[in-house]
Amino acid sequence: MQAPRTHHAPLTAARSASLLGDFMSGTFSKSMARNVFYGGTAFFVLLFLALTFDTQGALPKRDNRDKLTPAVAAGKKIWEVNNCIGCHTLLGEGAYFAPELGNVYKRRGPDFIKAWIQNQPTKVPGRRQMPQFNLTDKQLDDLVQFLKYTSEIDTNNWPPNIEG
Amino acid sequence: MQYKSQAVAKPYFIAAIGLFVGQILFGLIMGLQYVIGDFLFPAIPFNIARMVHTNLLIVWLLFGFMGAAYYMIPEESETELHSPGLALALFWIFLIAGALTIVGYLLLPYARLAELTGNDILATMGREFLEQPLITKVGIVIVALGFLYNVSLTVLKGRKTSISLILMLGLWGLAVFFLFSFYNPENLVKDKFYWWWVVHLWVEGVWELILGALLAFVLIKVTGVDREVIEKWLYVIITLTLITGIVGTGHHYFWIGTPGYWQWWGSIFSALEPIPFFAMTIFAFNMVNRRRRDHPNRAATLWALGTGVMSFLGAGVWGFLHTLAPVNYYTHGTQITAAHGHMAFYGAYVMVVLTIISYAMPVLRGRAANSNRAQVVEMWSFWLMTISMVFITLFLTAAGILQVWLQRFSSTPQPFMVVQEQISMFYWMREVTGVIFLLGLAIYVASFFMKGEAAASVSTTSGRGEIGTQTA
Amino acid sequence: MRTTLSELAPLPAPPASVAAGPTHPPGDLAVWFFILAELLVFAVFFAAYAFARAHDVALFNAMQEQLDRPGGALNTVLLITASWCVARAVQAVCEQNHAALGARWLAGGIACGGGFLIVKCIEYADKFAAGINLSTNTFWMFYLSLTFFHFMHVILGMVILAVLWAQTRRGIYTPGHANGLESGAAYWHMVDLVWIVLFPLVYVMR
Amino acid sequence: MSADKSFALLLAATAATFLIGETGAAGGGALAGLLILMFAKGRLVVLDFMGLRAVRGYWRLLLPGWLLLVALLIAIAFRAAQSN
Repeated sequence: MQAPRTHHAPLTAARSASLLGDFMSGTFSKSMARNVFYGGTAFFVLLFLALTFDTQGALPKRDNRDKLTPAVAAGKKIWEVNNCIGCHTLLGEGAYFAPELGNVYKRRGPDFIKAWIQNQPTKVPGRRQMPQFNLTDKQLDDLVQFLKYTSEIDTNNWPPNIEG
Repeated sequence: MQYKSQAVAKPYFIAAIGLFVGQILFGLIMGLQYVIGDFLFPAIPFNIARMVHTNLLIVWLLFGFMGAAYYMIPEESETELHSPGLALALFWIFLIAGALTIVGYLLLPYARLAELTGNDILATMGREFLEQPLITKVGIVIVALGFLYNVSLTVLKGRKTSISLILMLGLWGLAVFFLFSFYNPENLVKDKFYWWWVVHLWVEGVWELILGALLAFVLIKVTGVDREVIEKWLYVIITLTLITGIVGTGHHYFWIGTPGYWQWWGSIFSALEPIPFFAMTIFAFNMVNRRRRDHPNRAATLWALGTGVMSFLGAGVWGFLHTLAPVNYYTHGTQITAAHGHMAFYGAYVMVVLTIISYAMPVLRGRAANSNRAQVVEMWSFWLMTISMVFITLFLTAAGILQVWLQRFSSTPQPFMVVQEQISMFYWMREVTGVIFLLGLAIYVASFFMKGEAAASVSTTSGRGEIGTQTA
Repeated sequence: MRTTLSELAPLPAPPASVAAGPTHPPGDLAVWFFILAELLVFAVFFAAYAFARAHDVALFNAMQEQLDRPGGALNTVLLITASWCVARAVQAVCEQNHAALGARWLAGGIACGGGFLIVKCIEYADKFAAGINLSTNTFWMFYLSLTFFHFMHVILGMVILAVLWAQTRRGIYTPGHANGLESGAAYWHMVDLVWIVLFPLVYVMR
Repeated sequence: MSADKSFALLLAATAATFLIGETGAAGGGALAGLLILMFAKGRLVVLDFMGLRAVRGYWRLLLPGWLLLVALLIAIAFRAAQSN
């Protein structure tokens, strides 16, 4: 169906409505909309997979996997089972209640990190509190190794400064 | 209610609302901990409260989606649900498993919970939003499979509409992408890369198919506009969603160790993500303006329109604000992210579930719509919750801007905790607004207990068939 | 099921036209929305290239020297020819009611599209052999991203043309009933249109 | 204009674009020439291949408008590059 357009019509609501009608006239079928949906979706899924494939190939130069020792893996697990992400961010992801820890190794160094964890909670009234996780020395060392490894990942220079 | 098996949706909706209340209570606890750091410490440390807050959100939305599917699929397929018994059994399994998980979070140290639930067999815990113990994750998969089996068979034996196909695609996608939560490599970059396949491809991918299907279903019902028209536009909108959203995943790959080209790909595609949300808003208003009847359930119409507007604002506008890589360099992982997250989740997913509940619950309780009084109360709750959420978002945005300025952008950047103290006023304002949100939620719950005569149906056009049974 | 529409217009169509001719493009609006969305993505991508170049003109000019300009020009010719073939195919079906002829023109279009892919693959092989990839530098990131994104469009377009070819041969399209053919053709022309911008922008302008 | 005539013009314009590239010309004049050629070519594809020549209203303007927008953005960016 064609909605013919009148000329010389004053620019009223009716006219603008008819212009919209012009824009929307013509065939518009659900079956074609469906085909476009399936085709378009498949297309962009494939594109995303292609980029993922390239990323997988590019990661070895960036993700610091050479330094991924058993200690780092153990440290990652300690990070996880104590739900550190529930307060902190790591490379900017997590909760926003406590400082970024992706670069904490560079900001504070290993000894400070260990001492800090051991001395929690501070029990300063009104101040945000970090629980005492009762980690062993070995666990603390593993966690520090994990944070060191994380701080050496190529993050395109994020965060903007040492404060994270 | 056209099919008696639709009744299984009711417990799902009730559970969803109950868990929603729990989510908000924990949100308020966290909000207070932002300004009174030792509040409830060590009984409920922040990380536990946050885990409860976000996990309850996910679980109650899943309850809402499943309830919606159990309600919609029989009506769309024009047949009874394959197995109402299975649906009810899965409801109790999911509810009890969910409740036990939350109790586990609250009563046990998280590391102990991990130890007891087989995290040493396959480590999947301790990642944002995917904190559930392994057995809970397996349970979710089993419940999802049972649910999908149930509704898929129903669709297969009955009428296949575009809405039910899109809903099924969304639900299957939800289940499939959840499987990536079991992949947790030691390599942190790969861990994060595929973590987003759950999180982003859920909320900016397959969940939007579910959202579109729910919204389209309710719009057909309350406006009486031809199914053909609504389904056609639904296809166009979800096409735009996936065109932009799938590669838009790249906006999470700027700073986590992934290659630099994602800054371009992610920025370009995610910059266009507001378009489908905008289209959805236009779509919702257009359909309501062109309605062929005035459905007596005005509250449901309000929720449907609200979903369009708020998802555009929260997901579209607030997402765009910080999606471009040069901006995100400074805002990544700040209160800006929190602001966006709050309004996007509320505007898109909370509101669409409340839309379908608002439409379906009266029907499940044997009436086309609630009494005028109950609807007025419900609409009050709509405005209270929605406006509070807008202000929560604005206060968090203000906090975020200040945080970025002091901690990231400044030539003399200040430490995180120093900055947090300087922006605490905004956290207080957020907390007060949060209390108003809770008030709105209380009024919402109260609206279900309002008595009064059911609102009369006013039809603007005569001669149309029963709304919802017509096909173009 | 297909419906015609001016259904988003809240008011009925205005009376009597003055000028003749349709107000809508040939093909289905669903495809045209898709075309507009794709063109928007490409426009943003082109602008990103141009502005990224402004930040590092020397790099872009130096790297551009390494591009296979004759290959790019040949590919332009191939795509233009393919587009012309498809336009003739639509003419054959819609104006001459000659489906067999239309199918032959479509086959010509597919052949030219295939030629484009071959030339492009030779170019890619050359670049990959030189160790160039998406992470080499900003210029190569854009070159590979833009051309590969387009490359995938050519493949999708050829899949569509193949379907159209099969349908046309079976005589499914007739004058006035060629919505699918016109829609697919419009999509193919869009692929051509994008290359018409891409070739001078990436291969020639400096 | 027929599709055949447009096709011939498109081939000629492509040759012109290629030849400008071969001379290695840079700067405002070359850029303007290339952009004009690009717009002319794109317009022919839109009007005669896509079949929008006979169409009235928005749709006929939309795609040439897209070409114009892209050309404009390129021109601005390349000018900015020159002044750097």
